[in-house]
Amino acid sequence: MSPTGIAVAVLQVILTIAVAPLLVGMMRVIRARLEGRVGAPIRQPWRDLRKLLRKQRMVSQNTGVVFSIAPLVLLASAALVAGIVPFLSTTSALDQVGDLFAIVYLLLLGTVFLSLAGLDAGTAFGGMGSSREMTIAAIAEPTLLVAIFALSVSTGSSNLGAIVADTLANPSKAASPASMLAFSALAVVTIAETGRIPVDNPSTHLELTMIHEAMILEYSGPDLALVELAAHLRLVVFLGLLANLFFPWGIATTAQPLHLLAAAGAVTVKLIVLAAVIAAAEVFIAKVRLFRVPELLAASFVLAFLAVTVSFFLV
Amino acid sequence: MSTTRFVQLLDLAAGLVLVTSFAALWLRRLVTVTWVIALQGVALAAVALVIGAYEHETELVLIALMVGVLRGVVLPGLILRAVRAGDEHREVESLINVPAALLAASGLTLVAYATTRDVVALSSTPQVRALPLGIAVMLIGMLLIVTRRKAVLQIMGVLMLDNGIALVMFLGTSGVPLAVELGIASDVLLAMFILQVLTTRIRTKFGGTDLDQLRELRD
Amino acid sequence: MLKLLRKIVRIGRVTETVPLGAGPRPSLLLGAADPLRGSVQIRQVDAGSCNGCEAEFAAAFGPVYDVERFGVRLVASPRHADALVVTGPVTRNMAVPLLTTFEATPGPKLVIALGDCARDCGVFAGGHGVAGSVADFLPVDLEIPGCPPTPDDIVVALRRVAGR
Amino acid sequence: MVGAALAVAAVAAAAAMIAGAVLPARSRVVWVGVCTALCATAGGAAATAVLTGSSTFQANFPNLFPLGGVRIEFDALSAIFSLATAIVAVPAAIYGIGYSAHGPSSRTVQIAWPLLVWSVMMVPAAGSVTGLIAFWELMALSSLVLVLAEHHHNVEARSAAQWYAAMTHLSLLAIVLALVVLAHQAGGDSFTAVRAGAGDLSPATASVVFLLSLVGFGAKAGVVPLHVWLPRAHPEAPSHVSAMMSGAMVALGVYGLVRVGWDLLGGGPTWWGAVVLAIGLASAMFGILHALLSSDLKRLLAYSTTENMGLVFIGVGAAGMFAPSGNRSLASVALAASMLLVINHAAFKGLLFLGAGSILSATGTRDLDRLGGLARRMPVTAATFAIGSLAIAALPPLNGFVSEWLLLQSLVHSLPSNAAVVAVAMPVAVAVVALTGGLAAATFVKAFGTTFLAMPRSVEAGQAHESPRTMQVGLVALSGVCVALALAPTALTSPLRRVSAAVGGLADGAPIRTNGVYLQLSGIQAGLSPLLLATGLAVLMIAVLAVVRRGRLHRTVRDIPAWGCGRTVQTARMEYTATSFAEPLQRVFDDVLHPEIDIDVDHHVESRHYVQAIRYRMKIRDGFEHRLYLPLLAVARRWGDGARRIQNGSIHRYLAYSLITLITVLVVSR
Repeated sequence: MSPTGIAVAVLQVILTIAVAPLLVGMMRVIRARLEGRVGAPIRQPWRDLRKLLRKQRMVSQNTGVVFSIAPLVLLASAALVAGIVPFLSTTSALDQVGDLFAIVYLLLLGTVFLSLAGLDAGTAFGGMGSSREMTIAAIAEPTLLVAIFALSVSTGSSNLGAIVADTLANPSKAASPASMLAFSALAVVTIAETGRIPVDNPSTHLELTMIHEAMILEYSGPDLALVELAAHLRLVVFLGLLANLFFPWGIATTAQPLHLLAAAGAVTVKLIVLAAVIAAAEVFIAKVRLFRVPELLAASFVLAFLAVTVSFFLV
Repeated sequence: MSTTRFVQLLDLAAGLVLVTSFAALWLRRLVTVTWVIALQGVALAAVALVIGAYEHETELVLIALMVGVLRGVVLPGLILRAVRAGDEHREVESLINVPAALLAASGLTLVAYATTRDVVALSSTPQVRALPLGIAVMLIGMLLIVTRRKAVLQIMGVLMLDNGIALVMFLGTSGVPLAVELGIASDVLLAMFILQVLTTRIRTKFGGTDLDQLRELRD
Repeated sequence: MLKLLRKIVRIGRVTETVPLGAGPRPSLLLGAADPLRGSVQIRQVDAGSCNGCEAEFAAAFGPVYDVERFGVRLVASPRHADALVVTGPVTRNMAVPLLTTFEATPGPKLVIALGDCARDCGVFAGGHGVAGSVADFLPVDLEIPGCPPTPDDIVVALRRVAGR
Repeated sequence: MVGAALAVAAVAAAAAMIAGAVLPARSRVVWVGVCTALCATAGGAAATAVLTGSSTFQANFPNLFPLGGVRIEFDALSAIFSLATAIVAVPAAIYGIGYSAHGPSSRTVQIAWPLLVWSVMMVPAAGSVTGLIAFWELMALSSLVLVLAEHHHNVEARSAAQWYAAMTHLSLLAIVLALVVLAHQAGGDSFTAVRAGAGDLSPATASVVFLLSLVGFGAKAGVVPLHVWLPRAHPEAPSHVSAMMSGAMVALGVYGLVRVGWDLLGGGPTWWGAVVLAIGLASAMFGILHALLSSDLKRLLAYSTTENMGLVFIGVGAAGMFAPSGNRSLASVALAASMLLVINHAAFKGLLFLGAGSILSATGTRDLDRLGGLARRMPVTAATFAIGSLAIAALPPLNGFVSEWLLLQSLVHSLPSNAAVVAVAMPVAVAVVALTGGLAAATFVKAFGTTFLAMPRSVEAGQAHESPRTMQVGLVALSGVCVALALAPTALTSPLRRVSAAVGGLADGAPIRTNGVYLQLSGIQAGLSPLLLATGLAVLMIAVLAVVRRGRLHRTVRDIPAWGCGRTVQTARMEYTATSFAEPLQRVFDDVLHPEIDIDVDHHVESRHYVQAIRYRMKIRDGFEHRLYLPLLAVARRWGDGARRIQNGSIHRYLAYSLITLITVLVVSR
């Protein structure tokens, strides 16, 4: 755990937190443009967050400690993951602290706390959101872990640094069927876990169709800011994982400032491309019924499963 | 074509054949399923094309083109007509639900891999190593036939089964003539099936395939 | 899907390019250190409206008027909101829920009365189920006259709130 | 040292039993609790000594029974299970003081409780067939008595005890058969002799012995399909007994299986491991699905025990599959994962059962749909139950995650392998472990959320009070163990190495390496540092709090009604219940579970368009019980009815039977 490694990790956390709202703002702009609108400027989510931080905090009766600490845990877990995932450099100090499994379970920790917070106020919609969120989280879990399985079979390690380094060393791996299957599986899970269409609609106002929004109906002011920032951050973390696990080019293998700068540029470009694809695709598809979501996730599970089979038998 | 490139392209095309068969289980709209089946035919043709190009077999390239036309365009086209001639229920009706079917199919894939291990171990050319994919596609085709209610879907299952057999033949044998004979024969058989379904559907809808009445249809 | 794509390409942007009202305006509502500058989240409350105002209000958020470009957004819970847009005369059944909604909104907060009915009960004044205008129940910060107000009016008013 | 500690344990257990027999009710409970805790502490000390030292403790009592003696052999494998027992028994005994004061304080219960603790502690220590069977039976009988503790006012307890008695004796029968065959072949009763003689067994005999022990020990571990007693018996026992049974006693099933299968028999072909793995997969899925849908808190925990034992079996089975194909370092990782899970499970399941006991004694109900809002009324119980829930859901940075991580690592790195069955089984195993993990998270969000958060759903829950000090001590101690195991699993590396060295047929070498902070696995390039993860989370939370400083600009508004979309009053009836929380997942797994759902709609008297009330009832039958056991029982009953005809009370007929018997004996022994 070298000082430069820690510096890289801290840098990653700060940069991803700074970039996350902008990326969401960009996705909203793309969506608006495709719908024929102008849309709010890209920095709008930051403005929203700044305003929320200056607003009053409300804590309703019947709620307890869980309601208060859930936003902290949610944001802290997402930020810790942002420090572990090699966004800028493979030399992050946190690489040996946790591997892909640790990342999956850390993100699940955030989900669990938010779900508990949804139950804490005792409102019907909060409970509904929690129940649905846990349903989706539970059935997305096999896909995630089996996809990780596929990735780690060919590398022989589930550590992110090792996987990224391995793909850098053998560029042809990125085009192998196993890698592509695992990518599609993880892409579906990303959409489910970050609450995008077709699983959840982040801009819905109808409580009955909500998943994520229903859990946070009770949060206001700074708490809401934390929850929203965490949601943005989780999106970036998932997209960043997708980007750097499968297309790691441009990532720094040292901790030199110049290399880090170049890596920051590369990862930004990759994030923008992925986010743009998702935002554009959302215009074309409708949200599926909640009870069709398991079908979607079953399909992604099958993709991950095939990735394991193929990675073992074909290569 | 270098060997690594060949392996990659072959795996890619053969993998696509398998993935499309999963997609056919997953999707619900009959028309989309038909498109997927067509895609599978094209992928199958690509497999033959890649092998033909790598081994410099002009015959195989020709067969690939034929397969592409037949399975990618003609047969799906016929099926599409049969689908459009059907009633309004254009959603897939299945005996088991979609996640269960998908899980069953992944189980079948594992079975395919496990059972062909010895064959694969015998000779480890890239073609033979991709052989289990063909078996898996055959099995999934069977699954489709078993679990689906509609005749059209069962036809698609037969087509998928046939695609699997063809894939196994392309990968497992270098004897081209056998592949041609079997392939063409089964295609003709399939076309007959589809026409049968088509006529039955028209009959149930319009009370018969009487030519006079059919002419009314055109007007 | 192709059809939709073609439509997107053909139609392009439909938002009115000429800014409605004249230029950006300073926020008139919460002074210079306005915490809501540039970002206003709105919870809409129908206190008994005929839905005319709702239709116009929805149009303000549609592609043509697109008030969202000024940082105004609709939200699902008053806990997330900065401003309540109340439409219609306050009916007896909606009086308590309206007050509950106001109490559930974290400060600093604004109340916007949308339409003539919200201002002075409009044509429903003195009606059997009508309990009063919005101002009878809540401190109204901004009124948008009209029956119903046009989307133009709504956009101009919301820009004043957002200060952009 | 080890001998002295074991002797202290025995003396303390005896003292506890005497105290239970002679003292008056009030002081009885206290002294039994203290002596039992002492007994468990001494056992734990012995286990720690063996796990940190390198010696195996042995002792002989040749003339203890008329026909044979008892031999004590305390090696690392024994010690890890005794340690698990101590981890749950010490806090449970202290907890029992407060719990029994107003509950099960009768003489029988107070005698049986120390006996149970001592026998569970000593089963792994037995070094001979006779000893194992003797302690096993002591354990079975004392736990049976304890299950019946509350049978006066609880009809369920009687039926539970019947199931338990039947299953436990079936289990004993299979175990005795297996061990007797072994001892007969070896010509000796001690494990040393059996181990030496096992080499001469034919593969077929070895497999039969293995399968018999799998049935016998599997029934104790509560794995599918032998689990039926578990969700009945564990909820009915007093809670500290449930903690002991779920946390420590069921794990002895795993102990027995590993001891017989991979130590005494010295391991076997790959399919042994595959069978254990398959049973583990089925149990994990089955257990967690039923736990998820259960709305009885203790039943939920009992089903989750089946799930966790399933996970332990997955680890053991995977190890059993890796070892024959030569991948012994991976096998030791898998075994280490299982053993760590046994320890962790003792800690968090013990904690959760004790928590459930506090809830039960505070509210009188364990129906999740009638609980709620307990967090502000029982803060200590809530905090400790939260730690237990997070741990059992395998969430970092708590201890459950470490064992889950080890298990996943051992499964994931099995490929590429040259055994087809490994290649096929491992992706399935990873998927099942993952799904189990996700569902466990959902289950314990439900359990914690509906019990402790929001508003009470019944009057009893609204009037609950925090439990007495002694019970709180038990809860806090166990949650402390959970946290310690979470932050410093590295302390267990050398004990786990000794365990894997002790199981000759399965593993060798050091499964886990450590430098005090990081965990690293042998032969696998993977690292984890639970301590640094926890530190990272804590630092980031503090950083966020420092940057944001909630309530800086405006005072936080508290005690306002929750936002309920404008409705005027909020009552507990509007809350999501445990049943409704699990409903989406119940729908997803409809085809597996086949729930029976009744919906009764009462219409208004005046118009049928108005609904007066809707009742929703959902019942999930245990598929194995329904399809396997009930038909079997029906057959058995028919045989019983037939047999009754033979016995009709007529003395003449009995005399005739005697005559026939005599003639038969004469003819046969001619």
